[in-house]
Amino acid sequence: MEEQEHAHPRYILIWVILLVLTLAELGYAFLDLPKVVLAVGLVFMAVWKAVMVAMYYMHLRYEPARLWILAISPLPLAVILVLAVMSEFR
Amino acid sequence: MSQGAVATMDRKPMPGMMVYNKKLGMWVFLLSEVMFFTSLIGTYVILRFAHPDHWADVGLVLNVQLTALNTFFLICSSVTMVKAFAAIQEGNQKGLQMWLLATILIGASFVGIQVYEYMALTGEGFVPMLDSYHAVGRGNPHEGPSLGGPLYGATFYAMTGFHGAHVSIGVLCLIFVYVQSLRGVYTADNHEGVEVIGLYWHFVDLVWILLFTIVYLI
Amino acid sequence: MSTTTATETHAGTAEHHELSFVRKYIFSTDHKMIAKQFLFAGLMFLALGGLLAVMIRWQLGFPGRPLPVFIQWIFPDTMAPGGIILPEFYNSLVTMHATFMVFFALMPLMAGVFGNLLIPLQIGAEDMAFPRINMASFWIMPVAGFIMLASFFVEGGAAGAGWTSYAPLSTSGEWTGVYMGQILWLISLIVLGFSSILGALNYVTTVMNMRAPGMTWFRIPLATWSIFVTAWLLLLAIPILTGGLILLLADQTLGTAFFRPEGSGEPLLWQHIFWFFGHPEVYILILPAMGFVSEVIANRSRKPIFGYHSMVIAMVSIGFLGWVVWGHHMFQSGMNPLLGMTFVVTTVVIAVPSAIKTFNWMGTLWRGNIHFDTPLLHAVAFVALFIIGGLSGIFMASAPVDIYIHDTYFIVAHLHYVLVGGSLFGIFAGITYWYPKMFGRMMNEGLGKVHFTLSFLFYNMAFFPMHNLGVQGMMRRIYDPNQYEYLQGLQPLSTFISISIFLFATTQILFAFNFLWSLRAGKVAGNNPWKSCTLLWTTPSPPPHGNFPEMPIVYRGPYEYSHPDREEDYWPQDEPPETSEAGGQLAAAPSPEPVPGD
Amino acid sequence: MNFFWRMGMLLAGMLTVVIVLWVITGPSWTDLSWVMPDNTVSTFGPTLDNLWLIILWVTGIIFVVTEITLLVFMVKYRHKEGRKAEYIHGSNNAEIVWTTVTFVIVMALAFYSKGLWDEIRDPNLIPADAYQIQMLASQFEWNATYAGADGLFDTADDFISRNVLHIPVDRPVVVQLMAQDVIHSFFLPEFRVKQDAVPGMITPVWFEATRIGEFTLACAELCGLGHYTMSGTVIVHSQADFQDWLAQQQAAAEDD
Ligand code: HEA
Ligand code: HEA
Ligand code: CUA
Ligand SMILES: [Cu+2]
Repeated sequence: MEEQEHAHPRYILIWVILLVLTLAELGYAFLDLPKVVLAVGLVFMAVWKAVMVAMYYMHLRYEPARLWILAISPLPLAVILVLAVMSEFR
Repeated sequence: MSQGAVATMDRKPMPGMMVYNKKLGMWVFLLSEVMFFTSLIGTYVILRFAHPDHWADVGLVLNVQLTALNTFFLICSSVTMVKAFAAIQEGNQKGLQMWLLATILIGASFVGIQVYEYMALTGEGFVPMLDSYHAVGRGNPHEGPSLGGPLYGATFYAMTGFHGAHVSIGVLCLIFVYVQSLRGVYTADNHEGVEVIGLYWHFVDLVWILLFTIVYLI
Repeated sequence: MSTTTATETHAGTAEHHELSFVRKYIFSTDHKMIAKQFLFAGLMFLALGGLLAVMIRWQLGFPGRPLPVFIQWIFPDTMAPGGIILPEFYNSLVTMHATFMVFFALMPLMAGVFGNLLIPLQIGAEDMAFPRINMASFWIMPVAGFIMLASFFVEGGAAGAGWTSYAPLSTSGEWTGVYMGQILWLISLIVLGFSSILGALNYVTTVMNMRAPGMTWFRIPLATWSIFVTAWLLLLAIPILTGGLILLLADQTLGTAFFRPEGSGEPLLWQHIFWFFGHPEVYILILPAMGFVSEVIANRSRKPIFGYHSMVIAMVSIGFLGWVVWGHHMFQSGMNPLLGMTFVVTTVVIAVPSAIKTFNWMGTLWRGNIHFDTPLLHAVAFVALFIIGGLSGIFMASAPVDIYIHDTYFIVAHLHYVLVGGSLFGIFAGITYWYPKMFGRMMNEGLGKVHFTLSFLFYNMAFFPMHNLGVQGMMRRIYDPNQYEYLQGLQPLSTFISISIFLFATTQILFAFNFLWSLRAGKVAGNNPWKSCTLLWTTPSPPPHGNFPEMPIVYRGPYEYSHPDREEDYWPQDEPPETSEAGGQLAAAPSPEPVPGD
Repeated sequence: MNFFWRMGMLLAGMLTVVIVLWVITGPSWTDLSWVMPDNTVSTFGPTLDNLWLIILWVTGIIFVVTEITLLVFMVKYRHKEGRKAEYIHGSNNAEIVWTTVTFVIVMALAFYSKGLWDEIRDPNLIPADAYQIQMLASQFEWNATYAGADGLFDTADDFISRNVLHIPVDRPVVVQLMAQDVIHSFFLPEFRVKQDAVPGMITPVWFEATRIGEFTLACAELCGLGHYTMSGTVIVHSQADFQDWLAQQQAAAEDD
């Protein structure tokens, strides 16, 4: 069966990656860098982790394409809202 | 096309999304959760952008070490959750029960630690209320660093509080699934319930990953 | 037709499992019963919202005069001493009128009733994907409604900060004199949000996953399409409101300062959150009506809908565009003026899909064979009035013109043209059209026509002159316009409007009577009184539990009316194509095999 | 007479009623003052009303054409025994035509609006030499603060005018809007000016009076119980009178 084939991504490996990224974030957050650089780096790592969870633990990677298109559909709305309102406080 | 061909036509519904209803339903529900957290996180981002002076430097007010531990817990609970699912996919009911129990315990400790954190923080004057915000900071080494303002407290509790509520609801649902698993409800070909609650659980974990970064680290 | 007979046999089998009264009528999980529950609850709230509106109009038509006859004794001195409506009560009336109408009357009547009734029946499913969640979705609604109603009776009265509840006015009783009422308003809407989300996730899942074989995306009837798009809007917009309401509630009760400037909170942030929800919300309130109207117009003019694909595309694009226009409610709010033009452009672009829909309805009537039944009259009235409401939207969409007409009765006119002329007439079309399927009987045609004609007349007499009030500069949410000298000359017009509304409201008694009377005494409808093509009408009226005897197979689109090669002027979606002798075109009828991509 | 004819007559009757009402309420069709308050008070008035009128023409024509078409279709294609509707699924050409036409019309309106919007609201286009007034809105009054002789705010010679806004004619005025408690909206109907005053923000709004006289100042945003009473007056002085008035107020202010 299709599903069985992919049933077990390397859960433990992903877990290790998540932990390493978390540690990396912790270290990076206390570096003496400009705020923007910090923020961008941290958000990058956080998103990376989030994507890992969605892809492997939530099995999005093994789902039909139509499901993951559905899954990301609200994200543009979130971005539009936040960006537009931020422009309020240039 | 002849009448005969029509008569033997397969009466199966359209393939649709090619996932079963409950799973699709959960995904659709999670999309609405995305929007819910968008409103909270968006509020945070916007208020912080508008009033940076209300935020303290990293680690000055919030206990990053403790929360890092909690983050670790939640990530672990995601692993135990997928393990539980993997077990029942192979028909291993004992494995399912064990991993579920582990998930429940870790999830509950997350909530416990969060409650402890809240008590400690409110004790230090880090509260959401406008009138009584007077964060003292931890260890406060420097001379006069900013300890933030009430928006810091308010957005903090709004985001982490609603996340905590989601974890608690998740734990309750997991307990339900656990009881069902003890009764032997789930088998190698019937484990929709486990997968669906797993999706919810991982989503909550995913939200925490984002929250931890933007609330505690940035 | 073989299907019909098969269905009737099935109706017999449905009697096998007798359900207890409670399981059948109260905690029912059958989508058709839930639709009826929504219908009755929604109509009650509609009547309530209408009563509040009538009181608003009393004050505006006859400012400072005691309410007539016995009505003046109903209200305690905190609301209307001696029958004279107090300013604070007026504010509550306006707020609660809009709240009940929008959240408790129109949303349940559209998505609740017709989402539940139509989706499974039109796509050939036996029920919703999650019947029990569906039941919960209904029962949460009256609970929320009860909380909202209770707020009239607490100290300080019901919420009075407008249905938009702008912060900081709504954040503290200090500003309005309403403490508990505002809190209950927030709680009620938070609770109601769950109802909408649960309903919406059910609709989405059902449409995506439970279509009968052959029911490809482009064979779905437009009513189901419209509710599908609406469900997406609900799903993504309601949580935004819920989040905002929770923060506002915290400002009220905990003393946080998300939206309170004393603590550097941002009042405009609330407006952004509210309207980011609010604009999709107004499309939630009209898209289903557009679906009903498409259905009725195609059927009653016995013609395929004009441009089915572009109708679908238009609805989907209205759904998308609805997300990026919210700023048009905030042109004068102090919002960054540079955002203004962005929102002007996105807003006017919505006129394009709306134009597609309007002209396609007209195209459907064109060269049709129009039967003037009550549903058709309401449907055509919808088109006529939606055009007026939509065109007045164009005035406000132009930001500089909006400077003058913002917060005047021009807006009130616009919103009632789209919401009453549009949505409410759409609902009337829907109810009169699907009533036979729901209850097995027809509504009285003569009474229906009288109700329609009078409603249409009084409706326009009431709301059209409001445009005039608006451009004369009369502000909305004003307890007594005569405070302003330049508005005093408008009092006769206001009185005229009020009298028209009283007539309009009285006319609705005809509808209520017709509705209730026909439940028992209406003509028995039969399976397919309108000779419609959709699967819905292949079932008995009302359909049994489980709807279809066996899963139907769909062979063609939903609007195959007046096909030249057929004697009957309609061609049901599930009628198997004839053998190839019937003509080359027929043999090539779309295959029922699922197409990839579905 | 069949039902639909009666309907048509009702509709026609209704239209007549409306038109008659409009005609008798106002003296003429070209002069807008019968629909709107006099617009010759500020520099924006005529331009803004002009744009309104353009939109009225555009939408008015669309309105008449679409509604009449609807009526004609209803009459012409009404059910007749034995006639069958035509089996038409649509027309790509027609769709393309009305989509593009609508798009072009609304885009034209949008960009036509842009000019006026920028003129009124673009913060960079506020005239530099405009006369500055601070306006603090509170429940339920308008407090206009004038800078006094030194031209600076927050100094001893500032003075406040309550519920009456005095401005000079023919000179741009910037009102810096503030609010003490809740949101109010600064609305001058005759000037075609409206801008919300939001607590915690300072929102500039500028205009130029072109006529001497007394006009209405209204609050257009629901601000609580007394919202409907929150009215004031705008008095437009000649420039000389305005200077006199200023001097007089200053003297009074210094006296206390
Ligand atoms: C069902 C509800 C509904 C619908 C469908 C709409 C549709 C539209 N609305 Fe409306 N609106 C409301 C409900 C609705 N609105 C409510 C409730 C408020 C007030 C909220 C409050 O403050 O309390 C409001 C307020 C409101 C405002 C804010 C005004 C203000 O407060 O100052 C604006 C501004 O742009 C606006 C614009 C529009 C536009 C451009 C459309 C368009 O979608 C209309 C498009 C349709 C057409 C244009 C007609 C058909 C098309 C043709 C015939 C083709 C030819 C047309 C042209 C070439 C122009 N609306
Ligand atoms: C959602 C839709 C909706 C509907 C349907 C209505 C319907 C009506 N509205 Fe309302 N209204 C709003 C939404 C709606 N309104 C909103 C959003 C606002 C803005 C609020 C704000 O400023 O915050 C507003 C504001 C508003 C105002 C402005 C108040 C002010 O600014 O001071 C006025 C004034 O005239 C008014 C009047 C009316 C009238 C007379 C009706 C009439 O059409 C009502 C007629 C209906 C009935 C009389 C009931 C009929 C009953 C049945 C059909 C039931 C039959 C029963 C059974 C079968 C059991 N409304
Ligand atoms: Cu101030 Cu209304
Ligand atoms: Cu809008």
